Amino acid sequence: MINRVVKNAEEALKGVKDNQTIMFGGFGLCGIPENSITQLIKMGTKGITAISNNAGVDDFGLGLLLQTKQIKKMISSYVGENDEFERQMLSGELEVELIPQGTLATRCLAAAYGMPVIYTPAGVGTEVSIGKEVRRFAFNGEEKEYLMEKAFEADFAIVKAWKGDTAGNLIFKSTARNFNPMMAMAGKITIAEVEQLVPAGQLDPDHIHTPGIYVHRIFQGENYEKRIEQRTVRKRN
Amino acid sequence: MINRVVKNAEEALKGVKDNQTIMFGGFGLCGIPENSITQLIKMGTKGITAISNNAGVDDFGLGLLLQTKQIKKMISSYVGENDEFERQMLSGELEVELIPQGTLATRCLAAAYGMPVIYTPAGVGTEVSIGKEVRRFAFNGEEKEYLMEKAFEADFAIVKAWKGDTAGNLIFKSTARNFNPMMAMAGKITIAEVEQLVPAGQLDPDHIHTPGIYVHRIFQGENYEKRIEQRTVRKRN
Amino acid sequence: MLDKNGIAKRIAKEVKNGMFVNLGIGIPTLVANYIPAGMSVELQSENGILGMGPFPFEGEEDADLINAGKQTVTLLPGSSIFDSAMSFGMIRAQKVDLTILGAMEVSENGDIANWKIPGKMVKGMGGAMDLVASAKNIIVAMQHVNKAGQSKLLPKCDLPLTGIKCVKKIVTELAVLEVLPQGGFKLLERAPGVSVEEIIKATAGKLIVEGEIKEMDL
Amino acid sequence: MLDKNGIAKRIAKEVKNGMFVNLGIGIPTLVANYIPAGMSVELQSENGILGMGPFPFEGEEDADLINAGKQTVTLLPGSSIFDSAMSFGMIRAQKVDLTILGAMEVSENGDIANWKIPGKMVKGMGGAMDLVASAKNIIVAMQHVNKAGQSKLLPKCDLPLTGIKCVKKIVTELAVLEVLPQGGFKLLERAPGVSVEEIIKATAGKLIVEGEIKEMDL
Repeated sequence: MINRVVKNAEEALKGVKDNQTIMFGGFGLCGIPENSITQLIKMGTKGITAISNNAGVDDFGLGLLLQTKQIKKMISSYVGENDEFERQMLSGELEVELIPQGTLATRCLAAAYGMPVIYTPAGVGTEVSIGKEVRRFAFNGEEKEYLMEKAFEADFAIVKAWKGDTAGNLIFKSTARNFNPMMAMAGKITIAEVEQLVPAGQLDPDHIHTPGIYVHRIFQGENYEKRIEQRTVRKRN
Repeated sequence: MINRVVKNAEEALKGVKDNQTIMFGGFGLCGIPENSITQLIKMGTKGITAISNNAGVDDFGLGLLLQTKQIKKMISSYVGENDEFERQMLSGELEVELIPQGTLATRCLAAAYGMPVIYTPAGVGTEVSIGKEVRRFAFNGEEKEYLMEKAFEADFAIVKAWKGDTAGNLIFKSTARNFNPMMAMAGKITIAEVEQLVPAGQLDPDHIHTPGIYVHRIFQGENYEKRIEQRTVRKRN
Repeated sequence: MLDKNGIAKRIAKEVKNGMFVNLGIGIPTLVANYIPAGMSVELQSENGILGMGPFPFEGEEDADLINAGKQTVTLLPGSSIFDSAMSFGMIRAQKVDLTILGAMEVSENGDIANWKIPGKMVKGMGGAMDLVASAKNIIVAMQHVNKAGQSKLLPKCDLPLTGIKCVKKIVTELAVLEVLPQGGFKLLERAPGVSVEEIIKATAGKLIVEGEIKEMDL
Repeated sequence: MLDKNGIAKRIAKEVKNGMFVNLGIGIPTLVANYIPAGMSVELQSENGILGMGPFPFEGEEDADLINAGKQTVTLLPGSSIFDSAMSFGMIRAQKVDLTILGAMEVSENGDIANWKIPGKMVKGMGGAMDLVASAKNIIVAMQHVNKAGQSKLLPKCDLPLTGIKCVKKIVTELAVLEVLPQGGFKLLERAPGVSVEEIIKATAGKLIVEGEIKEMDL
């Protein structure tokens, strides 16, 4: 077993420098690496290019790194729910690249699986296709156009899992999985924070979502808030 | 919940016709759909193009379908351990297309994920590259050549899982997983046989390897032999 | 004329037994309320759920279990969870039978615009571009005219496109229309109390009216 | 001169703490026996294992748990199981640090041939082409000469290739050699009791001998 454990967020984020590209796992506020975001604020790392499906809300998630103006560029599919984001974007302080959600996921997968490019039909005939190779392929009896999209290259991937073991193996809970597994596999250096860190051997090898080979540093996170963005309920009758 | 259960192998394999392409899950004799292979022999389906990493052994696995001469073509990465295979191949009765194991896996993944082609470096500069598009890409600071490989198109995928539920969700056990999940996702019609079929709701949604949306027919298999190809052991001391 | 729930109720009739369905935000979400109880249908949420259930009972919300609209939800028996790569993989591979989503504009050749208004804050396309580019069956739920009274069924979309030649059917407060493969909105049904003339007036794109147009059966 | 176990023992010295290693069939498999007990190394088996352990005790074989050579194996604490797409994904993405495999021929520019002999039954390349095309560090374990007494270290491979310009190091019964980026086999070490002259005689490709060549320290 190769031990991947580091003490805490501080140790985990050592070596993160200004002007690097960082992937952040999570969908909305679900499954985001809360401890690492807090640590990045402490470190004051500037000029971050953040690959993340969303940009958090004003006072939580990546929104916190927007408030401190540590993010130079966001590569996301959907960035609503954030006034400070809107202000920085409209003023030109923040660069924003909007890409389809499936393209975002698949560009992570491409990096994870060593595929330099992938083809997707998402965005054909729209402004997303500008400057990209368009190519016709026949597949399952249908011929149509696809865009060539490149694998992401990220200096770091920071993900949040439910359980992890000392070998770096990760298990995600429910929809907190989302982008986390692909980003974990796609980072040049991958940092995982987990709610429960257990000794190697305690996780069923068949249940592991992300093998430890992809996870360079793992630590037990603390004080998870796990804020709910839209609390929707029904009444008991 | 959409119920995917069929009574048995006979019902599951209805509609399989001569001269179709069928994916068979398994690696060696590990995780192969034993019941379905037996049923194909009963049905006498001819002219099968089989996509399978291996070809079984003389008297087990796909080797049984070779003995009955039901297979017209094998698309595999490794086909040793089978005398009848060798005889048919050398006599020209059997067509064989050998492709790299990772290419086989990734062409399944491509079909599963709606990607008409993928690029892999496997086979560049070898006879595998003949007739294929070769293209240079830079990825992670290294520029090299890749081959374009097409997504498989298979009329049926037949896989074997450990547990499955009535909604068609599948869980594989240990290395019997191998090609089964990707093939399950890649078939136009996917048939899964399982050692244990349980009611929907009994499998943890986080543990499911293959969601039921990919599995059109599922049945409880019987009399699994699960033969070991190379029994290697060590002595207790 | 239909209200939002009426549109959802009419669209629910397009949902058939055994379908896997992806519902967009807004009116499409309401469609789930009108799927007959006995029908076997599974909802896909593109953040990684198959077999999505209703909102949780008060006090049972789980921050780790949300839908693509970031709302707390539940899982039904037989559900499964997967990552975003698999989610959009199954969308691209057309495993999802029916996609229902909202739109700002639809053109008579089936183009759709629903993500960006130039000059306004752009929030992003989320999964919409993936869905419309791949889904084999796309139904749009929307108002027939915008707040300024202009038709949203156009010869050509003015707004930046989300996808091209993809919309198969449109249900509005006034009508059900099919987008013909050769182009044009074919009027299929009128909403209760709405005349063909009103629909003609509210439709800027090529409208095809053939024979008697029945009123919707809701 | 080394026997098979000697070659494996020498190669084991190339395995460093913290490495993920893929071992091919034959001599490479034996390398696992010589990795020092205290060293943190994980073995990858391309059918879908990380953290592969030794053969099971008699009676504990599990038909569902085999390695890429189809042998029954065990799992060590911290191991994980994955499908073949992920397995070759991690190989292509160069997450596996070291690949050790056998060969029929290696050329002085690092080409390798190890899967096909024209005229003989061809069993297939298995995962070898994927491994050699992607791995960042490839060590070949093989005999220096074939059964006919001909050198297997050639100016150019005669047999159909498995991969090009990929082999970094070769360990044979006679020597350890590095394949230089500009081409050529650089002699690094002699096997015990083997002279440089014997190695020169057994090497058909360009051999670079610089300075004193030390005997292996096993």
